[in-house]
Amino acid sequence: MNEHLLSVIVGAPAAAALVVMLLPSSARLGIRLASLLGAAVSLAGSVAALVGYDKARGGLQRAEDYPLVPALGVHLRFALDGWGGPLLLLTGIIIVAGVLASWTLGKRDKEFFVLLLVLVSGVFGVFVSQDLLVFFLFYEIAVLPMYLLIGIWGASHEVRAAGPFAFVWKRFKVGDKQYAAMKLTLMLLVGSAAILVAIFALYLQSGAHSFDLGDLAAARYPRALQIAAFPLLWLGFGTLAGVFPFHTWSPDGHASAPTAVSMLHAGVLMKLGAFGVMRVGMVLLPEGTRFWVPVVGAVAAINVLYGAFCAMSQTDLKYIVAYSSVSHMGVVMLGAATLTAAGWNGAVFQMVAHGIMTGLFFALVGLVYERAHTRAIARMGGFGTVMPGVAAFFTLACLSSLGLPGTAGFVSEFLVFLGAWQGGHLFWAIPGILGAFVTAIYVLKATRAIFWGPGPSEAFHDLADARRTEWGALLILGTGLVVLGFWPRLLLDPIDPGSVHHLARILAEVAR
Amino acid sequence: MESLGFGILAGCALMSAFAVVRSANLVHAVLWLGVTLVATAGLYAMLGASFLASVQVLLYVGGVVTLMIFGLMMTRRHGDSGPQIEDVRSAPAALAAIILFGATAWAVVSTDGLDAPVTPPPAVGPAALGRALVRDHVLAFETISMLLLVAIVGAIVIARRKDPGGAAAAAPASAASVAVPKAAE
Amino acid sequence: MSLASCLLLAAALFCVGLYGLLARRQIVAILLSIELMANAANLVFVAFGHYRGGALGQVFAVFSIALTVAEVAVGLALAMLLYRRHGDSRVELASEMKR
Amino acid sequence: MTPTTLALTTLVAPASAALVLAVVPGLRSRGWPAAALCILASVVSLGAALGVLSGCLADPTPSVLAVPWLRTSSVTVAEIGVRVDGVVASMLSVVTLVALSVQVFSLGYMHDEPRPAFGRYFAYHALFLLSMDVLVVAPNLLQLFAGWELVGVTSYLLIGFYYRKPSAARAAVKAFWVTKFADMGFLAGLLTLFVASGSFGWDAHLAPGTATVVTLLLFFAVVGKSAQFPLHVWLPDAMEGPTPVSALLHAATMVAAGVFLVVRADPLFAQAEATRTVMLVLGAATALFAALLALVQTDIKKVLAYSTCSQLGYMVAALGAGSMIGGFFHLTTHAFFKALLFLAAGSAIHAVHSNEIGDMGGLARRMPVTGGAFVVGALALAGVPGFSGFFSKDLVLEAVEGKLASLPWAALLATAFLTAFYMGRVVVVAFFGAPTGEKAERAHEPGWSMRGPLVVLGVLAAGGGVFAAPFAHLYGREYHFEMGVGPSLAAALAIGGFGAAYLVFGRAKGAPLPAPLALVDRVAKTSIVNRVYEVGYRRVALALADGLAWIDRYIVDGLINLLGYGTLEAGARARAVQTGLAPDYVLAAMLGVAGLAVWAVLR
Repeated sequence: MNEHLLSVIVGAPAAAALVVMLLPSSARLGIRLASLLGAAVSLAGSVAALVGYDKARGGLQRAEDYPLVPALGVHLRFALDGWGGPLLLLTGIIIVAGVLASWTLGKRDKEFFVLLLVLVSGVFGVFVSQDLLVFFLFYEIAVLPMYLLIGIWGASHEVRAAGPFAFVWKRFKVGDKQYAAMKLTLMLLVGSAAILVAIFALYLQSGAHSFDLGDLAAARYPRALQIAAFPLLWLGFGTLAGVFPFHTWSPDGHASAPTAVSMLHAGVLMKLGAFGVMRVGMVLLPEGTRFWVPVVGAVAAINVLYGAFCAMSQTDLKYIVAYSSVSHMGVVMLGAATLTAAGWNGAVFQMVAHGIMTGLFFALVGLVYERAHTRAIARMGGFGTVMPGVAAFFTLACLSSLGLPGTAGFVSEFLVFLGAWQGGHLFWAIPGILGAFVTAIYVLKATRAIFWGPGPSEAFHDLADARRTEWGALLILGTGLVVLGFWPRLLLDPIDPGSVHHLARILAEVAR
Repeated sequence: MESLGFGILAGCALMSAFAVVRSANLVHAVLWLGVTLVATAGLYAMLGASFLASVQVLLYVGGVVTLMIFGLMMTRRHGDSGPQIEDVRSAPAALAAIILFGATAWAVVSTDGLDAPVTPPPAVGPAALGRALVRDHVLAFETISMLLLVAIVGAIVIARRKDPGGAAAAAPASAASVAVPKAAE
Repeated sequence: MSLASCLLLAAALFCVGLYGLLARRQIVAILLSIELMANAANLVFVAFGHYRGGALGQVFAVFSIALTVAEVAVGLALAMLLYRRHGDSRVELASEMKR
Repeated sequence: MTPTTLALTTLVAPASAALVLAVVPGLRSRGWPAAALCILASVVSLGAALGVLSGCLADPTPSVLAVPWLRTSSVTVAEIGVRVDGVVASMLSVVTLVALSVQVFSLGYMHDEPRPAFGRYFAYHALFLLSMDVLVVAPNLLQLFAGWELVGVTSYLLIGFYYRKPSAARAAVKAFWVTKFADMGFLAGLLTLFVASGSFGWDAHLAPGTATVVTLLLFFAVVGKSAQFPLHVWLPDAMEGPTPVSALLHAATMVAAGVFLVVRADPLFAQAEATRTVMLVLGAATALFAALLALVQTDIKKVLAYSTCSQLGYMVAALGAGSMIGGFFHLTTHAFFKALLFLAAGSAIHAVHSNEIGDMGGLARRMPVTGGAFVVGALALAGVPGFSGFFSKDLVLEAVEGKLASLPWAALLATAFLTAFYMGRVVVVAFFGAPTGEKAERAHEPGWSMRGPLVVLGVLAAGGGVFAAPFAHLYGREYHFEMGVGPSLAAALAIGGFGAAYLVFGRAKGAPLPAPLALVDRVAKTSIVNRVYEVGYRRVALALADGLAWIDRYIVDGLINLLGYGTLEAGARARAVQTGLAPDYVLAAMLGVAGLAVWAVLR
């Protein structure tokens, strides 16, 4: 009957949040241990789910079904498909690393951990829920705590007023953490509004009187509706995935967010957007997908190159990583747009690979910021001598982001480009490959500016290398990158049947 | 004959209503209200509601109008008897009133079947009214009494003078003035 | 003396009262206008009671009168407060909420 | 032990060494244990490589041991594993031998580095050997690409070993960027190959057009990695790394990876005549161009760097002429004598503490082994008969002879003369004549750890020619040598070159350069090609980046802010409607009621 592994994975962080809420705020260690326990349980659950996934059978496994609003056909339905396992694992890794990275959090740590855990249980929910409304519910749970997390624990910085819209600075201070939190939340909510409209359109049109993704996928939608609804879903989820015109919340949001929050957000939440586009947008609306795919691909190609070039000119470390996330999410969307098995495998693998990479990057940036209290790479220099460990892991993260074989970054980019080549979409693949090269430029440019060169200036000569718990986060993420790079079939085997399963329907529609 | 009576009373009511609304001096306004109420009481009588007519006259005209006068006296600045009212929004107000009257009048006129029964049903005397009040609508009756009580107590609490050393005309009834901190301005 | 004429009269009275409510500035004048409008409503009750039979019309009228009295009482109390606070009883003075 | 398991051990040994050094930082920071572990791994790897070589000589049938690495829609897309055949056997032996000798040499050369740096150096070496072996034993082009990029990264790490020196940091990044830029071609070629043939193997038969496209793209990567003409700028700067690194990576193994790719994918290149012509022309041009530049370099390592460019041009030209054997044998002999030259130069630099040949003088007397080694290397490089260079260069010249109105042949002959000339110059200026300063005076022979490898490589450089026959046999081709008109011409040019160098530089120390050399010197100083890249990077890339970032922050983001600003303004104006006066609200309400009444009536 109902297996309970998935609800344990989704519930563990929420339960931990509850426990943390009950703890007195003076019990600092207790709070952290409870949060770590919650995160660890969900990580263990994810590993079990990934390992236990029967690749031969494929399809949806470990299904759970609890009726929520039977009248409307809304069921809390969890099930694990090919894609679910790896993405759960990614989320588990990032949340454990995130909790470890924010061990030395200063003010109001109780509320911080509660919000963090609620956010992550939302993310777990999205990856496994098979009911569209519950999917959307968890999607919102994952997005909303961001406002408080950035608004309260974030950091503000100065952005000079310039350009044709300089008068805006009169009304609000761009670069402020409240501004960043507000912008992030508002843009994502506008996106969610578009998604909700599309969800109801699908629900009503399908006549299946149920929100189950399977039923909705089985229903036939008129072509006009599909063509109209797809952009809503694409741009709605795409905003979170950093699709080109609506990506501007990402640099400010990540630059202002505290370490663990930007790790979670760039590492996992942006994947929610891409996952939404593929799982909901493309699977439910095949004809709409086929109609809009050239645009999706073109925008993705822009994303890759545009993000890479923007990252090259940033002087703030967090902005570099934020823009690189926009660029790498472009690769994910590029893979999705190819509509080939290789492309989709590459896209999902890139979600995991980039999640780990960005998690590692932001953890390191957090460490550097915590010690040097500055993010302007111009003032840094020669940190390699005082922080060899951080330098080593930073270089590893850089190499993975530029797609070095032997790291996870290469596998995903290679599969995506392979998919694009097979699909004959050279106009997207060429910017993609160029993007990878430009990534190499800005990534090593940053490494050289920060870690290489003569010894650190006198202000930074006393910086210490990573300490106990911080090593934990770096080690988990670093080994993840190398292991996935060396033997990608760990994740590719479950992802592959997932992609084939979802693609089959689209290709059948497209062929007709 | 009967319609003549109705005409007189209606005209008188309408005319005094206009006076209430338009008269510059508030005291005149209150008195004209009294006249309107009496005219309506007459109409009640013609419509067979004799008890109501008497209640109207006794209670409304006697009680409410006198109360109004008291209220007026209490809230007028000393000695200024000039035309206090300068109405400001008469144009849009009139427009709203006229439109509303037009719409309702048109509705009344256009719905036929208003006067279907030729022979008017038996009049409802005070006894019948009393029985109806006490038997069929006893719950409402009791609630209304409760409401009246609450209203009166509320009025007293609201209007009670807070500061003991207030204006000279401290009502003798409030001997036990509780030392309530002066209401923050 | 038909039902229609009664209704027309009531409508007229009601609209005059409405005009008074909207145009007048003194709070007492507004109370008067409200009295007028309530009275018009009673007239309609009684008229229908008379032409359609049944005691319900008059019962409603009684209750309505009671209500109006209560309302006047509270209204005057508020008027007293307004006068005591602002020294005059024009209704625009009570606009602290806006600031 | 079958050949494939032996080949696997050449991978596993350095891999485990690198892993242990990475995981156990204590081992690395103490220095010596790391060196020991790395050298042990190299010895095991060399032993296995020689085993593979002997196995291959016995029966040259190729054998593959591979496991599926990437699968899409449950079809194996790519495999990783080990392949053993003639090409792999010889290349593996060359790589492991040179690597071992360089590492042993480094024990002495890097002796006075701080302990953690010493450990880190050997960890990088283990990583490099692993990457190079992954590249060499690759059963398909995808794993070759993986090794290709990993070697690029280890080169970045090793060039930037002295990361405190800004020039080293710049050189490391420059090397990585240029090679990564060229690797885009490799990736594009791979993907086109896969789409055309369905696999990453090199023995697929392609349509002529596709074959040309794929091979041109692969050649583009070779131009980057083997520092051919337009993309050679990174190699001279790569001399910032420690000299043993220059010897191993930037002379013998890594830069040769490009040539190895062409040799490995020979079936593909055979189907594309156009690409071969391009290779011939570019190879010859690079050879000549680099030889000219080498003439005027004062830094001994820069001379050898340009010389490597030039010799790689030789190999590319040979492969362009269609002679796989010529190119590959020259690669092998070049690996030996160029590594020898670099190590000898390293030992000289270590003694004199300066790279400038001006500071060195008459070192042969004080440092006989180093001097002798350098001279042997120089003779081999110049192609003086009897030495290994002579035989391999002869193969190249023989292959190139008739092609394209023998213009490339003439260029390569001129290069042969120039090679002898600039090597003669270095030998005369640095190792003979009077010592120029007290530093040269005090120069003394280094310890055995540096002299040992010099001797080994010296023997190989001198007697390398003897391997020509078994080498050809490995690929099922016959090789016999007879002293025809070609070889004698080349020998004459080599000896003539040395003579001319002695005449010009022999006597007058510090004499002004003769007219043609002065001209070349002035041209070289302008380093136009470098400046083109510099401008390209600063003006184009960074400017575009700043422009796009500005647009993103102030236009795209500006529009979003405008939306926010607009809402706030609209909000401010809407607030004015709420006057706060009760009568206004009642009036509004009543107007609404009136409107409704009218609507009800009209409906």
